[in-house]
Amino acid sequence: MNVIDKLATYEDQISPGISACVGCNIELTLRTCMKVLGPNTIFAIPPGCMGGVGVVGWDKQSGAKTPVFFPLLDNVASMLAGIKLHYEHIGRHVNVVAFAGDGASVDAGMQCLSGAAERGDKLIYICYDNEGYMNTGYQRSGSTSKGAWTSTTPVIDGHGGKKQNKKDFPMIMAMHDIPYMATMSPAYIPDMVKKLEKAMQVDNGLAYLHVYNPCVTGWGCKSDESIEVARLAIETNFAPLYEVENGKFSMSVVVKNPKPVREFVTRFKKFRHLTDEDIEGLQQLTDVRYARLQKLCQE
Amino acid sequence: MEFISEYIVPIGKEGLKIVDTGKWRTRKPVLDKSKCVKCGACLMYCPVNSVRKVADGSFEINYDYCKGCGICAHECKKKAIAMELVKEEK
Amino acid sequence: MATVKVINGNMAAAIGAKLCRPDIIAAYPITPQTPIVEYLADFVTGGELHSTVSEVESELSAMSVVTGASLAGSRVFTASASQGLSLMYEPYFRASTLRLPVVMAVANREMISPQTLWGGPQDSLTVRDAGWLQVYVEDNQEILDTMIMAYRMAEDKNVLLPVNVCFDGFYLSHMSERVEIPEQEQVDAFLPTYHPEHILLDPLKPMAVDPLTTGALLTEYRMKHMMAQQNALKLFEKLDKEYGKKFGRSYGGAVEAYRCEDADYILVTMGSMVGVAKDRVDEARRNGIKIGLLKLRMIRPFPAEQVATVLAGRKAYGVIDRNVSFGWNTGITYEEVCAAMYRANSFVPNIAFIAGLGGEDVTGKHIDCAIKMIVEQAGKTECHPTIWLNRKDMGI
Amino acid sequence: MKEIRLHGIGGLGTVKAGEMLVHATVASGKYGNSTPMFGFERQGAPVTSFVRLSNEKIRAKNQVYNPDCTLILDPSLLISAPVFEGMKEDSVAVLNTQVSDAQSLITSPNIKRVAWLDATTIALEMLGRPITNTIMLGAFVKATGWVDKVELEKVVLKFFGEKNVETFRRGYNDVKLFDFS
Repeated sequence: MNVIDKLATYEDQISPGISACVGCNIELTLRTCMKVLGPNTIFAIPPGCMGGVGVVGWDKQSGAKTPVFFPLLDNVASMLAGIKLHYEHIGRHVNVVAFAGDGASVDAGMQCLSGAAERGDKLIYICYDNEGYMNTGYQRSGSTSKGAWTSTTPVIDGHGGKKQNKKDFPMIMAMHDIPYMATMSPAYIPDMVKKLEKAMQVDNGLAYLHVYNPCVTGWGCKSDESIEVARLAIETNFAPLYEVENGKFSMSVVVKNPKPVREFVTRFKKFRHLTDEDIEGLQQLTDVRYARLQKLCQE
Repeated sequence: MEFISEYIVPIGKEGLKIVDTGKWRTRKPVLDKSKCVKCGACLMYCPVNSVRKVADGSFEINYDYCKGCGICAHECKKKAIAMELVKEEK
Repeated sequence: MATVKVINGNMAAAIGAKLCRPDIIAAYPITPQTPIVEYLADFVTGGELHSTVSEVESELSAMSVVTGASLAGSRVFTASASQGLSLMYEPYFRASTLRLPVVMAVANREMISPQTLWGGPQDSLTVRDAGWLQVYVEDNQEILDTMIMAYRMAEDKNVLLPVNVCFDGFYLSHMSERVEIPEQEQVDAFLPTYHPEHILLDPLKPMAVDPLTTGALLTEYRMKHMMAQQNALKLFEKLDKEYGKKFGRSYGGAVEAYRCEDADYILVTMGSMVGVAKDRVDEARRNGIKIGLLKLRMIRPFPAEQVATVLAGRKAYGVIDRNVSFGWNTGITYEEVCAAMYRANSFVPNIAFIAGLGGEDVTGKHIDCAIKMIVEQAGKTECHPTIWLNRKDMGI
Repeated sequence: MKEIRLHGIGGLGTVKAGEMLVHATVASGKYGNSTPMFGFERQGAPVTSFVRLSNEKIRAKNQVYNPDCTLILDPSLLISAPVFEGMKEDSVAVLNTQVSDAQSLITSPNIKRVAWLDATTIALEMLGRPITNTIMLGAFVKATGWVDKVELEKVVLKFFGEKNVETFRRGYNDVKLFDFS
């Protein structure tokens, strides 16, 4: 079955109406992931955008058709590990999945996630990286890019913004030598579907999926350009698509003539104050990280 | 003591929580089937799962929950989807 | 037939847990609780216990793993102390508000600073208002027996709350003594298999756990939680009697009143110092002082009625705390006892003692001094300033 | 009830020695408890262990201040630790020392009997390591008679094996006794 037919026929596991922002590509990522994962899935939505928009639910109603719960911001992976251990203990297969933002993954929840990865807890951990705490009003996180405006790294009279580089978190997870690590993008849905299917096949440890999801509201994008902007992150090599299967790195999408990073960062508000020098800095970081990745792919 | 709820911890199982997001839109996507090449981009990228594939292999937009984001129109390579202003209902 | 062994308090907790056959165990090492984790790992590796153990990277994860497993339907066990307990505070609180029947042993240890690792219940008493049931015990046999009762209480449909079985670090955790270990069949007959119904993450019965909830509904959950705690108070007395019938040992339920019937004076305390205090009460009786001892076993829920019933009408009472209640300048259980007396509309002259902080030894002489001061308190209407028994200027 | 205070340094098996006394006593149908007191666990640091033995259930779980017996596993502790503090009247001291007239080392008037031997030399000779605990337990049993020798031998065998049963017996046989009149 081709991807369109899969997406047309798989049941949507999320409430038909959830309060995500208009044009939110995380909603797209969530629905796509859950369609592929299917009904035999328990998933955790820690505090963050997808929790805030009601995926877990409201009072006695649920926001999803499969079991879903709010873990704490900092214990997503270990709470899920407990659930998975229960099902392994009774000998039943269930997909146990995290759908967590970058705050709950690269910052507060990193210890638990790293522990679960090291122990080989059999989870599928999906991190939607929108570069900050978008649900609580656009604060910076360890995943926010250098220079970005956030509400805790404000820009006043053209000065300010985040002073540090973004954590290369997919690489950090890959270095745990987990069985499967992949980066994904809402602009590359067939690639996403393929990677989810691979993650579901992993039976000897943690599968980590990192989705680069530009945030329409927090970043100041136009809602209809939500996918285009996500695509530009790939086409500029700013957030390259790759996977690591049992230690083997490979590029999922090779961009033949990468566009300058400038084309990506000038498309929305959070980088609009950047000077040429700042943009050059982001370009250099992109080049360095991409070269490192290429080297790993050649090994 | 009488309680309203039978539950002792917060759990949701009395039904799906649904928000009528169809009311959010100011513009709505309108598909011109004559320009459509049935590539499925609209279905693939619709964040609210409002595009359906029908029996003849073509696509239809369901307006119940469509938020009017315009992604389908923007992503359509053949410009087969137009965003039209929603008329005020009387 | 029970077997008799010489074991330390940590082993008593580990064997108690083992006899209850938990499905999932997750705990992180911290002095003085560490051996519990090691013993259980040995049981599992040696094939004596068919549990799944998760070697977590922190106490935060220990509590998170067991709450996750409990949410999915497993019987679970964890253990911690002191800084470890405070690191798990976030999921700790939540285990109770999710009404998960987690059982957790606490080898009580003082909180830093200054740096310390010795015994004292400051750790678990500080989190007494996080919704758990807390039982404090006196010796190793009571650790083991209480572990078994704890699972029955936690999993009872009218309770469904997590339980802490607390025992003083080092004084009990590392003290070896004679303990009778019941047979597995006996325990199985007392503790049925756990079948969760109230909350469950299972794709065959999809539900959301913890959707956003309004204050009105949250209020209802809190009321039910508080009622469940009161149910636990009654159940604990009942279980204690049933346990006594089946295993030959019972402890009096939420409190134990020792030589209180005709007592003019009562000494109130808990934990590992109870034994030496009973010895000194006997000695005081030999010297003509009519004193009894009230041992607090349950601190949450607080057995207010039982405490007030025992203390009402006496000439004086005193409470020895191995902990402090910051802001009150007394120990924590002293304040709880005072509140119970106030609610019972009963005033008895009284005095607060603090002793044994940071694992300092509470000696017979300390208890003798406390008894003397309680006797002197008779007839007074003003509260006596707190006495710090271990302070050098007390000269004991 | 008999209360015993064991003085050792990390690595000598002081805590284990206390526990073995309890094991043997419980095996005889009696009661006992053993409470170790130490700081951060490491070799070479002073370790004290408190043991109570009784025909009845023992309630006290605290330290021993007025021992019926002090058991000193290393000679250095005679100088570095208050090993004779609070001794009960007519009490017993069991010493590991090379001194030939150990009664001269006793500074407490309450001690009635002194038992001593050069346990370190015996340990080095028999085990190749200066671990004196089982030798000292042999000396203790001979000096006090408070614990059944056969039961304690069984416990030593279970804890450490045949070789330590030999060291235990050597301690029992070699210990010298002196009673103050």
